[in-house]
Amino acid sequence: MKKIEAIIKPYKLDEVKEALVEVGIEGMTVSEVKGYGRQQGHSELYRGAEYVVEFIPKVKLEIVVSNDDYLHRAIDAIKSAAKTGKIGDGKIFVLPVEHVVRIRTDEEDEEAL
Amino acid sequence: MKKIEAIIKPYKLDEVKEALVEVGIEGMTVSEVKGYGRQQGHSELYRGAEYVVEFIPKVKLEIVVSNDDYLHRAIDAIKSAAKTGKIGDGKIFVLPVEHVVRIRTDEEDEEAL
Amino acid sequence: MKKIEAIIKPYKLDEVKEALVEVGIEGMTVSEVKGYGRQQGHSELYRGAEYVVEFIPKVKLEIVVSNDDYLHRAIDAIKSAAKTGKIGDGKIFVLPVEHVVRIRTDEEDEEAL
Amino acid sequence: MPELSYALDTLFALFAMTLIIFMVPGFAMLEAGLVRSKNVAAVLTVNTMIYAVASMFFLLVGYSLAFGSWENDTMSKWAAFLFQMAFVGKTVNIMSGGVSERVRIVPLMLFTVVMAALIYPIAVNLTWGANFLKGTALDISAMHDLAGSTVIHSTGAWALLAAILIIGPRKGRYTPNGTIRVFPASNIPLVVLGAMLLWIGWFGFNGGSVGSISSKESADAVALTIMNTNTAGLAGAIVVALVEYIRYKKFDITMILNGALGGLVAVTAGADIFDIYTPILIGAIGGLIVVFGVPFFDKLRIDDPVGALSVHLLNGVWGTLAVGIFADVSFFAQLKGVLVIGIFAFISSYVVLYAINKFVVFRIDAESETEGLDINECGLESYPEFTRTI
Amino acid sequence: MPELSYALDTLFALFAMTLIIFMVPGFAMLEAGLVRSKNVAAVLTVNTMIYAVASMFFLLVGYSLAFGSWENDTMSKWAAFLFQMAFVGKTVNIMSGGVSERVRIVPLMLFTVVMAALIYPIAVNLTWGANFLKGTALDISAMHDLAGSTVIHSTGAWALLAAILIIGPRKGRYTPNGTIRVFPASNIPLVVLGAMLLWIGWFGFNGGSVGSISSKESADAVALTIMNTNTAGLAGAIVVALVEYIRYKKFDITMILNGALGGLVAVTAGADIFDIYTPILIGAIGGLIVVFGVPFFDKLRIDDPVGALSVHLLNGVWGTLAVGIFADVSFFAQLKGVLVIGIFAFISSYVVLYAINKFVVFRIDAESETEGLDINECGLESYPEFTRTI
Amino acid sequence: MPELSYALDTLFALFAMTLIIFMVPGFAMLEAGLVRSKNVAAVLTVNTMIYAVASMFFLLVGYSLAFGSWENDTMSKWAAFLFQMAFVGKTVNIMSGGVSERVRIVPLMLFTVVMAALIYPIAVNLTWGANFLKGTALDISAMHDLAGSTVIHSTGAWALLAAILIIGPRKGRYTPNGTIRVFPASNIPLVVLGAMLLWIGWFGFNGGSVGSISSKESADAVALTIMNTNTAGLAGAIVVALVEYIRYKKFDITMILNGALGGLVAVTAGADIFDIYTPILIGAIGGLIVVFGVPFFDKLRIDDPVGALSVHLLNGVWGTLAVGIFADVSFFAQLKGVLVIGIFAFISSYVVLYAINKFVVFRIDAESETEGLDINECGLESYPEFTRTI
Ligand SMILES: Nc1ncnc2c1ncn2[C@@H]1O[C@H](COP(=O)(O)OP(=O)(O)O)[C@@H](O)[C@H]1O
Ligand SMILES: Nc1ncnc2c1ncn2[C@@H]1O[C@H](COP(=O)(O)OP(=O)(O)O)[C@@H](O)[C@H]1O
Ligand SMILES: Nc1ncnc2c1ncn2[C@@H]1O[C@H](COP(=O)(O)OP(=O)(O)O)[C@@H](O)[C@H]1O
Repeated sequence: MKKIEAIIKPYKLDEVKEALVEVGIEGMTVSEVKGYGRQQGHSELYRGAEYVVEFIPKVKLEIVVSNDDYLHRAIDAIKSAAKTGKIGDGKIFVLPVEHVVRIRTDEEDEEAL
Repeated sequence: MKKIEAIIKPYKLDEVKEALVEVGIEGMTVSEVKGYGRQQGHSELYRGAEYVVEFIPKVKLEIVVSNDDYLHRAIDAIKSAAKTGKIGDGKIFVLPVEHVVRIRTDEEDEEAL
Repeated sequence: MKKIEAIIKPYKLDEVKEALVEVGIEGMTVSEVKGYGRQQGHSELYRGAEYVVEFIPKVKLEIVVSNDDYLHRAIDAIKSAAKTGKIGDGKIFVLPVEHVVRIRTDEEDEEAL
Repeated sequence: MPELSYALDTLFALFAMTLIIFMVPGFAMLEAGLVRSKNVAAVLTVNTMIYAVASMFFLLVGYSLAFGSWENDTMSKWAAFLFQMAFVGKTVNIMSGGVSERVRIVPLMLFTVVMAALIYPIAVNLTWGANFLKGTALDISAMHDLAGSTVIHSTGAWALLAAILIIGPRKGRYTPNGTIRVFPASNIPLVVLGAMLLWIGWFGFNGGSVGSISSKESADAVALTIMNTNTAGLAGAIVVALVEYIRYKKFDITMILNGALGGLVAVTAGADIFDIYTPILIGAIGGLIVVFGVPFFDKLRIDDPVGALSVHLLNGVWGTLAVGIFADVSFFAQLKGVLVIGIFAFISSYVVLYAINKFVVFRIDAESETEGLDINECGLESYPEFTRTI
Repeated sequence: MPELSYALDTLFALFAMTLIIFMVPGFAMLEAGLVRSKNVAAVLTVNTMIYAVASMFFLLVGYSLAFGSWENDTMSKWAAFLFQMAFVGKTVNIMSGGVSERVRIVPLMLFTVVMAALIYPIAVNLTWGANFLKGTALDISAMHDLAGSTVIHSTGAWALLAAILIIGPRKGRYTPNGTIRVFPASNIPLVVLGAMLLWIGWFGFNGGSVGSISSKESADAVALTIMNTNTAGLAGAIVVALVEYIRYKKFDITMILNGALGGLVAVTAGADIFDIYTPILIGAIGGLIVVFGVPFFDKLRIDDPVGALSVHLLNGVWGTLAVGIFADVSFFAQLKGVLVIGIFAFISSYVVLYAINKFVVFRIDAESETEGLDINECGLESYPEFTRTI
Repeated sequence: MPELSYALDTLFALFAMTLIIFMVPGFAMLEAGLVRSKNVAAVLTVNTMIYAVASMFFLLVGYSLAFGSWENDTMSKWAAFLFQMAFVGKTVNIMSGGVSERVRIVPLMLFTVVMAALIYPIAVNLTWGANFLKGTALDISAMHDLAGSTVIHSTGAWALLAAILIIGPRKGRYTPNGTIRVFPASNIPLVVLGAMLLWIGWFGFNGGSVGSISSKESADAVALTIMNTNTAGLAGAIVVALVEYIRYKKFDITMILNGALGGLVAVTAGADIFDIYTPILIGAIGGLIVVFGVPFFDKLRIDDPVGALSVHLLNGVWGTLAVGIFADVSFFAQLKGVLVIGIFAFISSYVVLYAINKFVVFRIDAESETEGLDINECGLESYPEFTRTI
């Protein structure tokens, strides 16, 4: 089992979610994060002077998948839905998962997903 | 060393925390997330029409434990405290951890937990 | 490739970020979390009575690095910038990462970082 | 110049009425700030609907019941009505604030109808109005209650006490092992804004209750009333701040504001007849009453999220009795008024609440209470874009 | 006592004007609460600048155009000006609210100049002012429009309709597959606060429009006007609450408040001449109009984030016609007024908006709209320290 | 009809006073919006307690010191007192805003006592009051300062300057390498609400300072004063908006509002004697002063989180001098007034602040400043349920 962590642009969330649902991913967890990277933050005004905001709002998606098939489908779905081609589109990280439990049913591992 | 990531219902946090403390877990990190899954979101009103909110508030617990004994105790504690039997109770994921540092003391790995 | 997850005191974020940038880390993702550990929360007032807040605001940094050299540089940078010596300075966790994609360019693994 | 004096008193009544209407957002913001963010819209809806429903039923039924007639020689009868109408919602506001975070809107509205059409008008009838008990043993018209320490504040708060007894505390507030769980106020600026709007509204409430400004005496009485009202609020705030600082080396702003409100309630009965220093004492004691009243009710497991019992009930009683102590008014007449209105308000509210509760239960189901009233009663979230902390 | 009556009417006008100025924060808070948090500062800036720019150009140009002369015998001419000045920004507020979340500030300010210096003054000229069409076929001075159901509310809302037609809906609101995307209000307490400030401002708006309070008759008229104004607001709120509850078993507070505002708009034309029960009907229908108007415009893909077309346009028309139905006023005169002002306001606004749009496009670019107007138009975030939920 | 005129002037004073009291929530909301969310409750507590403490000590001590006697023939003496009492807290509000986010509450309250009981009353005594220096070389009663450009605004702001010199900037604001760190305002709607409440309060502040409305002349003077006051605010806002837009193509709403407030301060000295166009110029320059004043003080590392020095000090001086330029008043008298009050206010404040600071240090410890004043001074969080962003 693998865990996908994808950092994407916030306004892409809806499209990415739909792309994932389309390839059969039925569960995911989302959170609000701030990113630091090559993308330059926008400048803001403060009392008559401009300054640059360094941390940029991003959304982090966490999806645990049971096998490589789902893994690749999910990665492809995220890649195509989240891409704008402009700097700051984000990253996808894949981490190993050793064990999964569904709290409601006590189901484990592949069955819990 | 393992990392437990548990997605639970927000109002279960206090009970789960107490259950974890009882089995000897003394450190954890909590964050607010939104979940997408089988659980249907509630419907809300907007100017005279109903619509369904898809992402549901959840709490994510992160707990790094030093050995399998603690791992199982923690999983059991979470399972029993977070279960309501209704859809949306959430999931527990276990990931491998290779290294831990306690910033204050420079202690490492098991000692840092 | 490795992922560093560091839980630090919120007001240390700027210093830690600068320390990381200095050792060549150019990307990171930050989120707001609450921590439970040895550090006692502050006490607050509620209608003429004091009580203790158990969960303490912390910041979580996530940094994926391509090799052990960067890993150690990053850990050292975090350790020195985040340390105050007082309880609650936080922890650093290292997890394995199997795969990385840069969404914008489709670059993979080391090249995506 | 009767015509100009008529016009001036009409303008005065409209001015006073307008200030009182600022108490509608005042109560709304205060309570919206004090409750948890999942119950904010419900509290706001309740406050809005109380104004709408209570005023409407006072117009249709209550006003005639209270005063017998709409006629008025000294000012426009419409202005006189508006001024009185501005009061009626307050009694229910006091009550609704104290049962917030667990009560459904529909039964609350049913009670609002009864309060505005019957209970409150009868209380007014006995004191400021037609007085259908005139000459009987229960005649309490000798009580001096300028602007309703008893008629408004206690009446609303007795209804609240009845409601809390029937509805019970918020879920999870009193744990089985005896500890009290804390539900901190979600938005402090709203609390402060609300309290300050209430404070300003009080100038209209008490000042306007003098009833006329067009003679030298009445102008002096109005100005003195407003001055004394304000002074008691100042004293209430200062005393609570001192007590809190001595105890905890900290200034709990929600308690300070409750102290100010306590002082304002306490001075409401006699602001027109005190000298300018007495309100300092009355307000200071009003503040102390709040400081000790709030934990007292908590100890009794009477769960009152906004402190309304201490602010409005204890201080309503204190303020009414204070007139009998510090002014040239019979203490006995004051006490009798407090008792008659208290017994009437508590019993009639209890009966009505109990009856409503049989048909449309006040208490929301446990799951909805956990999830929050906003989603379940109003179908929306108050701050949907802000992440809630854990 | 002409001197005292002059003084009293001056004070009355200043009082009424002050209440109307509370509508500036009223509109600002209402709209700031209704839009998404990324557009809050933009909406607040627009509201602030409308007050500044519209008032300034009304002072420099518009007032003379509307009334011909500054002279006044019955009250201070400065007070008379201030009272009228307090109105002008409202027409633009109504318009700006309905195009928020997608419109740039500069072109909106250009339109504000034209509205305050020309369009609105001409509408006033024809109705309450110098009437340069007196005696012509287009003379509409027989229309009874006490405080502007047509002159203010419809005028602003016709401009809004023109603007929406030119500017289009917010990005992503109407999806290609026909569904309507929901953008929930970001801050409900602000919505409630704003609506209540508007409500209070309405007392000054309508009451002050009687023009004098210094005789017995005028004092009665003022008080009756304020009473009727309030009653229609109550009725609007209650009816919407009932409808919503019957439909969904829930109380949508934003619709309830819009219902109250709809009732207030509707009663604005004739609050001085109705008996005290008619406003209940007028306000109730006003509320219903909002309940059905809002989804109606949405179905037409006319995207109006705050419901201003239903509140101000439909109810402005309804309220003006209602005078012809329920009061002793020619229905035809009312209809004629509605049509003349409507056609004038819509066409002139359309032309002006269209022309401005050629030079300084109203619509913000798509990327900035996604990111939010606050960062791109105001250079700051409204709640920079709060995490936005997903 | 002396009786009616007495009544009317009393009502007028009460009306004006009420508007000024709206400045209490006005300052509170403005400052609560401008500071970081961890310091919001502290700022709110300070504002509340300033009102309580300053008003109380003005009642007990200050008023007699300022005016010598409470007697009043033209209106109720209580109304006259209330109107003056409404001013006193403002001087401390001005000062407290500029040292927020780093100052403890207790020493601030001690200073409030001295300001309300001594410093401010002496400034009033010299200008509007008993004038104990009458006939001496320091007699400044020839200065025309209608509502306190110098007496209120400069006095408060000189105290602020003294306080900043003693207390120093907020931690981390000026970095060793010379850059200035930005602490953005945490809640823009509150900033706007607060500024607008202040604006409305200003009508009472300046209008009420005319002192009477019951004759034709005084009614005209009051209305003109309010009109001119408003106009200067409009001009200040517009000029700042233009400058900001030219520089950055963006509208920084916090600066626009500060520009409006700057214009309002500037016109405060002479609003009653200018023609209706002069305030445009005075307000416009007032706005420019803010635009250039704010970065100027920052360059000097004088850390003033709300811009109070530019708004109240620079514009207080400018406004007072402007009377000597644009009205038929001796420029020298104005300058002398500015200097005498300035020197007196700065030195007396500095000495008092310095002395208090020896016993109860103003500055909070560094760790508590980092953690936020809310937790450490008030024992609560202002928005405990909202996640703070990074
Ligand atoms: N090494 C990294 N570790 C963790 N998160 C990263 C890393 N690099 C980038 N990110 C995240 O990805 C986001 C996008 O990265 P950025 O360098 O701005 O653009 P791009 O992905 O197009 O190269 C960042 O805002 C940050 O949240
Ligand atoms: N594959 C997944 N990856 C990550 N998070 C998931 C996944 N599936 C479910 N979740 C999280 O678990 C929560 C509960 O899942 P849900 O399917 O609604 O109910 P249940 O766990 O009872 O089957 C979701 O809201 C989501 O946050
Ligand atoms: N086992 C753990 N798993 C996850 N997070 C932890 C764990 N232990 C501590 N933390 C996080 O680290 C923070 C600091 O830990 P704490 O015990 O208070 O101090 P210290 O790190 O100085 O020993 C906690 O607030 C929590 O967020």
